Amino acid sequence: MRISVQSEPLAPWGLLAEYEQQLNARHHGKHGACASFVGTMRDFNEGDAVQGMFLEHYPGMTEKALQQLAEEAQAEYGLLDVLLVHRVGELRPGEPIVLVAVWSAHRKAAFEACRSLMEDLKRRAPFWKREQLPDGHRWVEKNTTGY
Amino acid sequence: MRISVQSEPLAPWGLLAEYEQQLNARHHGKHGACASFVGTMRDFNEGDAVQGMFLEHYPGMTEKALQQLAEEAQAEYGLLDVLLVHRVGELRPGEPIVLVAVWSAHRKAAFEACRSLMEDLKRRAPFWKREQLPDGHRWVEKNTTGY
Amino acid sequence: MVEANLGAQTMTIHVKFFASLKEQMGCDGASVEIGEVASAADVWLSASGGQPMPPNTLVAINMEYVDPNQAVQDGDEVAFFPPVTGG
Amino acid sequence: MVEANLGAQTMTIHVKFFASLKEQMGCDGASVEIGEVASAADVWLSASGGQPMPPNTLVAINMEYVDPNQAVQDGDEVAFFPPVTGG
Repeated sequence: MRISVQSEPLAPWGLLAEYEQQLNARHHGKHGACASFVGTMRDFNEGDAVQGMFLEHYPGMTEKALQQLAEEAQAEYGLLDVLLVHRVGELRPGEPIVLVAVWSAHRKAAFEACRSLMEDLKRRAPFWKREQLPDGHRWVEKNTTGY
Repeated sequence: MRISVQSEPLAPWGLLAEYEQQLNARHHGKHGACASFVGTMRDFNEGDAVQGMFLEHYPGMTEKALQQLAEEAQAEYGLLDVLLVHRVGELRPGEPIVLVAVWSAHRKAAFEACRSLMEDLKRRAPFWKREQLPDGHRWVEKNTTGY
Repeated sequence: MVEANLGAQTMTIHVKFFASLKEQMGCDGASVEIGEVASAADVWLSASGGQPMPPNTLVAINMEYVDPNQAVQDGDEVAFFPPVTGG
Repeated sequence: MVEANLGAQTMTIHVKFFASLKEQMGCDGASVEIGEVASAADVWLSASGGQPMPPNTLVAINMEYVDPNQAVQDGDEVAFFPPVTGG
Protein backbone atom coordinates (compact mmCIF):
# COMPACT_ATOMS: atom_id res chain seq x y z
CA MET A 1 0.00 0.00 0.00
CA ARG A 2 1.25 3.46 -0.84
CA ILE A 3 -0.44 6.71 0.17
CA SER A 4 0.94 10.10 -0.70
CA VAL A 5 0.17 13.78 -0.98
CA GLN A 6 2.31 15.77 -3.38
CA SER A 7 2.61 19.33 -4.64
CA GLU A 8 4.47 18.29 -7.82
CA PRO A 9 2.43 17.44 -10.93
CA LEU A 10 0.86 14.01 -10.70
CA ALA A 11 1.57 11.61 -13.58
CA PRO A 12 -0.89 8.80 -12.90
CA TRP A 13 0.16 6.30 -15.57
CA GLY A 14 3.83 6.57 -14.75
CA LEU A 15 3.06 6.08 -11.05
CA LEU A 16 0.94 3.05 -11.85
CA ALA A 17 3.56 1.48 -14.11
CA GLU A 18 6.22 1.97 -11.45
CA TYR A 19 4.07 0.79 -8.55
CA GLU A 20 2.87 -2.29 -10.38
CA GLN A 21 6.43 -3.49 -10.86
CA GLN A 22 6.91 -3.70 -7.10
CA LEU A 23 3.51 -5.24 -6.74
CA ASN A 24 4.29 -7.97 -9.26
CA ALA A 25 7.35 -8.83 -7.23
CA ARG A 26 5.10 -9.33 -4.19
CA HIS A 27 2.13 -11.19 -5.61
CA HIS A 28 2.71 -12.04 -9.25
CA GLY A 29 -0.20 -13.96 -10.74
CA LYS A 30 -2.48 -13.36 -7.74
CA HIS A 31 -4.27 -10.21 -8.85
CA GLY A 32 -6.72 -10.63 -11.69
CA ALA A 33 -8.14 -7.13 -11.49
CA CYS A 34 -6.98 -3.55 -11.13
CA ALA A 35 -9.54 -0.74 -11.06
CA SER A 36 -8.32 2.82 -11.06
CA PHE A 37 -9.69 6.32 -11.08
CA VAL A 38 -8.04 9.59 -12.03
CA GLY A 39 -9.74 12.87 -11.16
CA THR A 40 -8.59 15.80 -13.29
CA MET A 41 -9.11 19.52 -12.96
CA ARG A 42 -11.76 20.75 -15.38
CA ASP A 43 -11.84 24.25 -16.85
CA PHE A 44 -15.50 24.64 -15.83
CA ASN A 45 -17.54 24.15 -12.66
CA GLU A 46 -21.14 25.02 -11.84
CA GLY A 47 -21.44 26.86 -15.13
CA ASP A 48 -18.36 29.05 -14.67
CA ALA A 49 -15.01 29.09 -16.42
CA VAL A 50 -12.25 28.12 -14.00
CA GLN A 51 -8.71 29.31 -14.70
CA GLY A 52 -6.81 27.70 -11.88
CA MET A 53 -7.21 26.03 -8.52
CA PHE A 54 -5.52 25.98 -5.16
CA LEU A 55 -5.84 22.77 -3.22
CA GLU A 56 -5.33 23.23 0.50
CA HIS A 57 -4.83 20.32 2.89
CA TYR A 58 -4.13 19.67 6.57
CA PRO A 59 -0.58 18.28 6.67
CA GLY A 60 -0.53 15.29 8.98
CA MET A 61 -4.26 14.76 9.23
CA THR A 62 -4.74 14.44 5.48
CA GLU A 63 -2.20 11.62 5.16
CA LYS A 64 -3.60 9.93 8.26
CA ALA A 65 -7.17 10.12 6.96
CA LEU A 66 -6.14 8.71 3.56
CA GLN A 67 -4.26 5.88 5.23
CA GLN A 68 -7.32 5.01 7.34
CA LEU A 69 -9.62 5.07 4.30
CA ALA A 70 -7.27 2.84 2.31
CA GLU A 71 -6.93 0.36 5.17
CA GLU A 72 -10.69 0.24 5.64
CA ALA A 73 -11.24 -0.44 1.94
CA GLN A 74 -8.52 -3.08 1.91
CA ALA A 75 -10.13 -4.91 4.82
CA GLU A 76 -13.70 -4.55 3.57
CA TYR A 77 -13.04 -5.69 0.00
CA GLY A 78 -10.12 -8.05 0.58
CA LEU A 79 -7.82 -6.01 -1.62
CA LEU A 80 -4.30 -7.15 -2.45
CA ASP A 81 -3.00 -3.60 -2.75
CA VAL A 82 -3.93 0.09 -2.84
CA LEU A 83 -2.20 3.10 -4.40
CA LEU A 84 -3.60 6.52 -3.49
CA VAL A 85 -1.95 9.77 -4.54
CA HIS A 86 -3.44 13.25 -4.14
CA ARG A 87 -2.16 16.53 -5.48
CA VAL A 88 -2.09 19.76 -3.40
CA GLY A 89 -1.12 23.37 -4.11
CA GLU A 90 -1.64 25.34 -7.32
CA LEU A 91 -3.15 23.46 -10.26
CA ARG A 92 -4.02 24.34 -13.86
CA PRO A 93 -6.96 22.90 -15.84
CA GLY A 94 -6.18 19.50 -17.31
CA GLU A 95 -3.88 18.50 -14.44
CA PRO A 96 -4.65 15.32 -12.48
CA ILE A 97 -5.83 15.88 -8.89
CA VAL A 98 -6.14 12.37 -7.56
CA LEU A 99 -5.26 8.76 -8.41
CA VAL A 100 -6.96 5.82 -6.70
CA ALA A 101 -5.96 2.31 -7.77
CA VAL A 102 -6.83 -1.00 -6.16
CA TRP A 103 -5.83 -4.59 -6.95
CA SER A 104 -7.81 -7.71 -6.14
CA ALA A 105 -8.17 -11.31 -7.26
CA HIS A 106 -11.53 -10.70 -8.97
CA ARG A 107 -13.09 -7.69 -10.68
CA LYS A 108 -16.17 -7.20 -8.51
CA ALA A 109 -14.12 -6.26 -5.46
CA ALA A 110 -11.83 -4.00 -7.50
CA PHE A 111 -14.66 -2.01 -9.09
CA GLU A 112 -16.56 -1.61 -5.85
CA ALA A 113 -13.55 -0.76 -3.70
CA CYS A 114 -12.18 1.83 -6.13
CA ARG A 115 -15.47 3.70 -6.29
CA SER A 116 -16.15 3.42 -2.59
CA LEU A 117 -12.65 4.60 -1.69
CA MET A 118 -13.02 7.60 -3.99
CA GLU A 119 -16.37 8.54 -2.43
CA ASP A 120 -14.97 8.15 1.08
CA LEU A 121 -12.02 10.34 0.14
CA LYS A 122 -14.39 13.04 -1.13
CA ARG A 123 -16.44 12.86 2.04
CA ARG A 124 -13.74 12.54 4.69
CA ALA A 125 -10.24 13.51 3.54
CA PRO A 126 -9.27 17.07 4.55
CA PHE A 127 -8.74 18.86 1.23
CA TRP A 128 -10.31 22.14 0.15
CA LYS A 129 -10.53 23.57 -3.35
CA ARG A 130 -10.34 27.27 -4.08
CA GLU A 131 -11.18 28.09 -7.68
CA GLN A 132 -9.74 31.01 -9.60
CA LEU A 133 -12.50 32.58 -11.72
CA PRO A 134 -12.14 35.45 -14.19
CA ASP A 135 -13.44 37.87 -11.52
CA GLY A 136 -11.92 36.53 -8.30
CA HIS A 137 -11.74 33.32 -6.33
CA ARG A 138 -14.24 31.16 -4.49
CA TRP A 139 -14.03 28.18 -2.20
CA VAL A 140 -15.84 25.13 -3.50
CA GLU A 141 -18.52 24.49 -0.91
CA LYS A 142 -19.43 20.91 -1.61
CA ASN A 143 -18.67 18.05 -3.94
CA THR A 144 -21.09 16.68 -6.49
CA THR A 145 -22.66 13.38 -5.51
CA GLY A 146 -20.92 10.30 -6.82
CA TYR A 147 -23.82 7.83 -6.81
CA MET B 1 -12.28 6.25 -29.33
CA ARG B 2 -9.78 3.48 -29.91
CA ILE B 3 -10.59 -0.23 -29.99
CA SER B 4 -7.98 -2.87 -30.63
CA VAL B 5 -7.18 -6.55 -30.36
CA GLN B 6 -3.53 -7.48 -30.17
CA SER B 7 -1.39 -10.57 -29.84
CA GLU B 8 1.63 -8.64 -28.53
CA PRO B 9 1.95 -8.11 -24.75
CA LEU B 10 -0.38 -5.41 -23.49
CA ALA B 11 1.22 -2.59 -21.48
CA PRO B 12 -1.84 -0.80 -20.07
CA TRP B 13 -0.17 2.20 -18.43
CA GLY B 14 1.95 3.01 -21.45
CA LEU B 15 -1.11 2.79 -23.68
CA LEU B 16 -3.04 5.08 -21.35
CA ALA B 17 -0.26 7.64 -21.15
CA GLU B 18 0.04 7.71 -24.93
CA TYR B 19 -3.69 7.80 -25.59
CA GLU B 20 -4.34 10.53 -23.07
CA GLN B 21 -1.91 12.85 -24.85
CA GLN B 22 -4.05 12.75 -27.99
CA LEU B 23 -7.16 13.07 -25.88
CA ASN B 24 -5.86 16.19 -24.15
CA ALA B 25 -5.30 17.73 -27.56
CA ARG B 26 -8.98 17.13 -28.35
CA HIS B 27 -10.73 18.12 -25.16
CA HIS B 28 -8.27 19.52 -22.67
CA GLY B 29 -9.94 20.60 -19.43
CA LYS B 30 -13.28 18.95 -20.30
CA HIS B 31 -12.80 15.55 -18.67
CA GLY B 32 -12.83 15.52 -14.89
CA ALA B 33 -12.83 11.74 -14.57
CA CYS B 34 -11.11 8.70 -16.01
CA ALA B 35 -12.05 5.24 -14.76
CA SER B 36 -10.06 2.28 -15.96
CA PHE B 37 -9.91 -1.45 -15.49
CA VAL B 38 -7.12 -3.90 -16.23
CA GLY B 39 -7.83 -7.62 -16.18
CA THR B 40 -4.73 -9.76 -15.67
CA MET B 41 -4.13 -13.46 -16.02
CA ARG B 42 -4.03 -15.18 -12.66
CA ASP B 43 -2.06 -18.31 -11.90
CA PHE B 44 -5.15 -19.93 -10.37
CA ASN B 45 -8.77 -20.48 -11.38
CA GLU B 46 -11.52 -22.53 -9.79
CA GLY B 47 -9.02 -23.97 -7.33
CA ASP B 48 -6.51 -25.14 -9.93
CA ALA B 49 -3.01 -23.92 -10.79
CA VAL B 50 -2.95 -22.43 -14.27
CA GLN B 51 0.35 -22.35 -16.16
CA GLY B 52 -0.67 -20.55 -19.31
CA MET B 53 -3.62 -19.52 -21.39
CA PHE B 54 -4.62 -19.34 -25.02
CA LEU B 55 -7.12 -16.64 -25.90
CA GLU B 56 -9.01 -17.35 -29.10
CA HIS B 57 -11.13 -14.75 -30.87
CA TYR B 58 -13.19 -14.34 -34.04
CA PRO B 59 -11.23 -11.92 -36.20
CA GLY B 60 -13.61 -9.36 -37.62
CA MET B 61 -16.56 -10.06 -35.34
CA THR B 62 -14.57 -9.48 -32.16
CA GLU B 63 -13.48 -5.97 -33.21
CA LYS B 64 -16.99 -5.19 -34.47
CA ALA B 65 -18.57 -6.35 -31.20
CA LEU B 66 -16.11 -4.31 -29.11
CA GLN B 67 -16.77 -1.25 -31.25
CA GLN B 68 -20.52 -1.64 -30.76
CA LEU B 69 -20.16 -2.07 -27.00
CA ALA B 70 -17.94 1.01 -26.74
CA GLU B 71 -20.33 3.11 -28.82
CA GLU B 72 -23.30 1.97 -26.74
CA ALA B 73 -21.50 2.88 -23.51
CA GLN B 74 -20.42 6.23 -24.93
CA ALA B 75 -24.01 7.10 -25.85
CA GLU B 76 -25.58 5.76 -22.66
CA TYR B 77 -23.17 7.48 -20.25
CA GLY B 78 -22.26 10.55 -22.30
CA LEU B 79 -18.59 9.61 -22.36
CA LEU B 80 -15.97 11.89 -23.86
CA ASP B 81 -13.74 9.01 -24.90
CA VAL B 82 -13.16 5.25 -24.67
CA LEU B 83 -10.02 3.15 -24.97
CA LEU B 84 -10.49 -0.61 -25.16
CA VAL B 85 -7.64 -3.04 -25.83
CA HIS B 86 -7.84 -6.83 -25.59
CA ARG B 87 -5.06 -9.35 -25.82
CA VAL B 88 -5.32 -12.60 -27.81
CA GLY B 89 -3.06 -15.60 -28.33
CA GLU B 90 -0.74 -17.24 -25.81
CA LEU B 91 -0.49 -15.61 -22.37
CA ARG B 92 1.49 -16.30 -19.21
CA PRO B 93 0.28 -15.64 -15.64
CA GLY B 94 0.70 -11.99 -14.63
CA GLU B 95 0.14 -10.68 -18.16
CA PRO B 96 -2.66 -8.18 -18.76
CA ILE B 97 -5.62 -9.49 -20.78
CA VAL B 98 -7.80 -6.44 -21.16
CA LEU B 99 -7.79 -2.67 -20.64
CA VAL B 100 -11.00 -0.64 -20.50
CA ALA B 101 -10.70 3.10 -19.91
CA VAL B 102 -13.40 5.76 -20.16
CA TRP B 103 -13.33 9.54 -19.78
CA SER B 104 -16.22 11.77 -18.74
CA ALA B 105 -16.90 15.17 -17.22
CA HIS B 106 -17.95 13.72 -13.84
CA ARG B 107 -16.97 10.62 -11.92
CA LYS B 108 -20.37 8.92 -11.62
CA ALA B 109 -20.60 8.32 -15.38
CA ALA B 110 -16.97 7.16 -15.57
CA PHE B 111 -17.29 4.59 -12.78
CA GLU B 112 -20.58 3.22 -14.06
CA ALA B 113 -19.58 3.13 -17.72
CA CYS B 114 -16.26 1.40 -17.07
CA ARG B 115 -17.85 -1.37 -15.07
CA SER B 116 -20.80 -1.76 -17.39
CA LEU B 117 -18.57 -1.88 -20.47
CA MET B 118 -16.40 -4.54 -18.84
CA GLU B 119 -19.44 -6.66 -17.98
CA ASP B 120 -20.86 -6.27 -21.50
CA LEU B 121 -17.50 -7.29 -22.94
CA LYS B 122 -17.48 -10.42 -20.78
CA ARG B 123 -21.01 -11.28 -21.84
CA ARG B 124 -20.92 -10.44 -25.54
CA ALA B 125 -17.44 -10.10 -27.03
CA PRO B 126 -16.30 -13.27 -28.86
CA PHE B 127 -13.23 -14.41 -26.92
CA TRP B 128 -12.60 -17.85 -25.48
CA LYS B 129 -10.05 -18.85 -22.87
CA ARG B 130 -8.28 -22.18 -22.89
CA GLU B 131 -6.28 -22.81 -19.73
CA GLN B 132 -3.13 -24.87 -19.55
CA LEU B 133 -3.21 -26.95 -16.37
CA PRO B 134 -0.45 -29.27 -15.08
CA ASP B 135 -2.31 -32.26 -16.56
CA GLY B 136 -3.75 -30.90 -19.81
CA HIS B 137 -5.91 -28.06 -21.01
CA ARG B 138 -9.51 -27.01 -20.53
CA TRP B 139 -11.79 -24.42 -22.05
CA VAL B 140 -13.16 -21.96 -19.53
CA GLU B 141 -16.89 -22.53 -19.67
CA LYS B 142 -18.19 -19.36 -18.14
CA ASN B 143 -17.08 -16.17 -16.52
CA THR B 144 -17.54 -15.32 -12.87
CA THR B 145 -20.30 -12.84 -12.20
CA GLY B 146 -19.23 -9.23 -11.91
CA TYR B 147 -22.04 -7.83 -9.81
CA MET C 1 -36.41 -13.11 -55.71
CA VAL C 2 -38.08 -14.82 -58.67
CA GLU C 3 -36.29 -18.06 -57.85
CA ALA C 4 -37.81 -18.17 -54.38
CA ASN C 5 -40.56 -20.60 -55.32
CA LEU C 6 -38.62 -22.87 -57.58
CA GLY C 7 -37.03 -24.83 -54.76
CA ALA C 8 -34.22 -26.05 -56.93
CA GLN C 9 -31.66 -23.36 -56.11
CA THR C 10 -29.13 -23.80 -53.36
CA MET C 11 -27.18 -21.34 -51.31
CA THR C 12 -23.53 -21.45 -50.34
CA ILE C 13 -23.03 -20.77 -46.65
CA HIS C 14 -19.62 -20.25 -45.04
CA VAL C 15 -19.61 -21.97 -41.66
CA LYS C 16 -17.21 -21.27 -38.82
CA PHE C 17 -16.67 -23.01 -35.50
CA PHE C 18 -14.73 -21.60 -32.56
CA ALA C 19 -13.08 -22.77 -29.35
CA SER C 20 -14.41 -26.00 -27.82
CA LEU C 21 -16.89 -26.35 -30.68
CA LYS C 22 -14.04 -26.27 -33.17
CA GLU C 23 -12.29 -29.04 -31.25
CA GLN C 24 -15.50 -31.04 -31.04
CA MET C 25 -16.25 -30.70 -34.77
CA GLY C 26 -12.64 -31.37 -35.68
CA CYS C 27 -12.50 -28.40 -38.05
CA ASP C 28 -12.69 -24.64 -37.91
CA GLY C 29 -15.25 -24.31 -40.68
CA ALA C 30 -16.55 -25.37 -44.05
CA SER C 31 -18.67 -24.19 -46.92
CA VAL C 32 -22.01 -25.95 -47.16
CA GLU C 33 -24.65 -25.98 -49.86
CA ILE C 34 -28.17 -25.73 -48.52
CA GLY C 35 -31.71 -25.26 -49.85
CA GLU C 36 -32.67 -21.70 -50.40
CA VAL C 37 -35.01 -21.47 -47.44
CA ALA C 38 -32.92 -22.29 -44.42
CA SER C 39 -32.22 -21.06 -40.90
CA ALA C 40 -28.93 -20.90 -39.03
CA ALA C 41 -30.09 -24.04 -37.17
CA ASP C 42 -30.50 -25.83 -40.52
CA VAL C 43 -26.97 -24.77 -41.41
CA TRP C 44 -25.75 -26.32 -38.16
CA LEU C 45 -27.44 -29.64 -38.95
CA SER C 46 -25.99 -29.67 -42.42
CA ALA C 47 -22.48 -28.72 -41.32
CA SER C 48 -22.40 -31.04 -38.30
CA GLY C 49 -23.80 -34.08 -40.09
CA GLY C 50 -27.00 -34.04 -38.06
CA GLN C 51 -25.56 -33.66 -34.56
CA PRO C 52 -27.70 -31.79 -32.05
CA MET C 53 -26.50 -28.27 -31.36
CA PRO C 54 -24.94 -28.16 -27.86
CA PRO C 55 -26.98 -26.18 -25.33
CA ASN C 56 -25.89 -22.53 -24.98
CA THR C 57 -24.32 -22.47 -28.44
CA LEU C 58 -24.20 -18.91 -29.74
CA VAL C 59 -24.92 -18.15 -33.37
CA ALA C 60 -23.77 -15.21 -35.51
CA ILE C 61 -24.64 -14.43 -39.12
CA ASN C 62 -22.16 -12.12 -40.82
CA MET C 63 -20.63 -11.32 -37.43
CA GLU C 64 -23.88 -10.28 -35.73
CA TYR C 65 -25.52 -12.36 -33.01
CA VAL C 66 -28.79 -13.92 -34.17
CA ASP C 67 -31.40 -16.34 -32.99
CA PRO C 68 -30.75 -19.84 -34.42
CA ASN C 69 -34.10 -19.60 -36.25
CA GLN C 70 -32.91 -16.59 -38.24
CA ALA C 71 -32.99 -17.24 -42.02
CA VAL C 72 -29.67 -17.28 -43.86
CA GLN C 73 -28.94 -15.79 -47.29
CA ASP C 74 -26.68 -17.04 -50.04
CA GLY C 75 -23.06 -16.17 -49.24
CA ASP C 76 -23.63 -15.62 -45.51
CA GLU C 77 -20.95 -16.40 -42.96
CA VAL C 78 -22.58 -18.36 -40.15
CA ALA C 79 -20.59 -18.90 -36.95
CA PHE C 80 -21.25 -21.24 -34.04
CA PHE C 81 -19.45 -20.93 -30.74
CA PRO C 82 -19.71 -21.64 -27.02
CA PRO C 83 -20.44 -18.94 -24.41
CA VAL C 84 -17.77 -16.27 -24.55
CA THR C 85 -15.16 -16.00 -21.79
CA GLY C 86 -13.00 -12.98 -22.56
CA GLY C 87 -11.99 -10.08 -20.37
CA MET D 1 -6.17 14.31 38.05
CA VAL D 2 -6.03 15.81 41.55
CA GLU D 3 -6.27 19.30 40.13
CA ALA D 4 -9.60 18.51 38.50
CA ASN D 5 -11.64 20.14 41.25
CA LEU D 6 -9.52 23.19 41.88
CA GLY D 7 -10.76 25.08 38.83
CA ALA D 8 -7.73 27.28 38.77
CA GLN D 9 -5.64 25.35 36.26
CA THR D 10 -5.77 26.15 32.57
CA MET D 11 -4.96 24.12 29.48
CA THR D 12 -3.06 25.24 26.41
CA ILE D 13 -4.87 24.27 23.21
CA HIS D 14 -3.36 24.65 19.74
CA VAL D 15 -6.08 25.84 17.38
CA LYS D 16 -6.01 25.56 13.59
CA PHE D 17 -8.34 26.96 10.95
CA PHE D 18 -8.43 25.88 7.32
CA ALA D 19 -9.71 27.10 3.97
CA SER D 20 -12.65 29.56 4.04
CA LEU D 21 -12.66 29.46 7.85
CA LYS D 22 -9.03 30.58 7.89
CA GLU D 23 -9.91 33.50 5.62
CA GLN D 24 -12.92 34.34 7.75
CA MET D 25 -10.94 34.25 11.01
CA GLY D 26 -8.05 36.13 9.46
CA CYS D 27 -5.47 33.65 10.80
CA ASP D 28 -4.50 30.03 10.39
CA GLY D 29 -4.42 29.29 14.09
CA ALA D 30 -3.48 30.32 17.60
CA SER D 31 -2.72 28.90 21.00
CA VAL D 32 -5.45 29.55 23.52
CA GLU D 33 -5.56 29.11 27.28
CA ILE D 34 -8.81 27.63 28.48
CA GLY D 35 -10.28 26.28 31.72
CA GLU D 36 -9.48 22.68 32.41
CA VAL D 37 -12.95 21.35 31.61
CA ALA D 38 -13.70 22.38 28.09
CA SER D 39 -15.08 20.98 24.87
CA ALA D 40 -13.94 21.62 21.30
CA ALA D 41 -16.92 23.98 21.00
CA ASP D 42 -15.62 25.96 23.99
CA VAL D 43 -12.25 26.18 22.27
CA TRP D 44 -14.00 27.60 19.21
CA LEU D 45 -15.71 30.30 21.27
CA SER D 46 -12.47 31.24 22.95
CA ALA D 47 -10.42 31.30 19.74
CA SER D 48 -13.05 33.13 17.70
CA GLY D 49 -13.83 35.78 20.30
CA GLY D 50 -17.36 34.49 20.80
CA GLN D 51 -18.50 34.14 17.20
CA PRO D 52 -21.03 31.39 16.48
CA MET D 53 -19.52 28.34 14.78
CA PRO D 54 -20.66 28.30 11.13
CA PRO D 55 -23.07 25.47 10.30
CA ASN D 56 -21.39 22.34 8.90
CA THR D 57 -18.06 23.20 10.50
CA LEU D 58 -16.00 20.04 10.98
CA VAL D 59 -13.91 19.55 14.09
CA ALA D 60 -10.81 17.40 14.64
CA ILE D 61 -8.84 16.83 17.83
CA ASN D 62 -5.28 15.63 17.25
CA MET D 63 -6.14 14.95 13.60
CA GLU D 64 -9.17 12.75 14.31
CA TYR D 65 -12.73 13.85 13.54
CA VAL D 66 -14.75 14.46 16.72
CA ASP D 67 -18.10 15.79 17.80
CA PRO D 68 -17.85 19.47 18.87
CA ASN D 69 -18.91 18.42 22.36
CA GLN D 70 -15.85 16.22 22.77
CA ALA D 71 -13.68 17.26 25.72
CA VAL D 72 -10.19 18.56 25.01
CA GLN D 73 -7.00 17.81 26.95
CA ASP D 74 -4.05 20.04 27.70
CA GLY D 75 -1.77 20.26 24.67
CA ASP D 76 -4.39 19.08 22.16
CA GLU D 77 -4.41 20.32 18.59
CA VAL D 78 -7.98 21.32 17.73
CA ALA D 79 -8.82 22.05 14.11
CA PHE D 80 -11.90 23.69 12.62
CA PHE D 81 -12.67 23.54 8.91
CA PRO D 82 -15.49 23.67 6.33
CA PRO D 83 -16.84 20.58 4.52
CA VAL D 84 -14.03 18.91 2.58
CA THR D 85 -13.90 19.14 -1.21
CA GLY D 86 -10.94 17.08 -2.37
CA GLY D 87 -10.69 14.39 -5.00
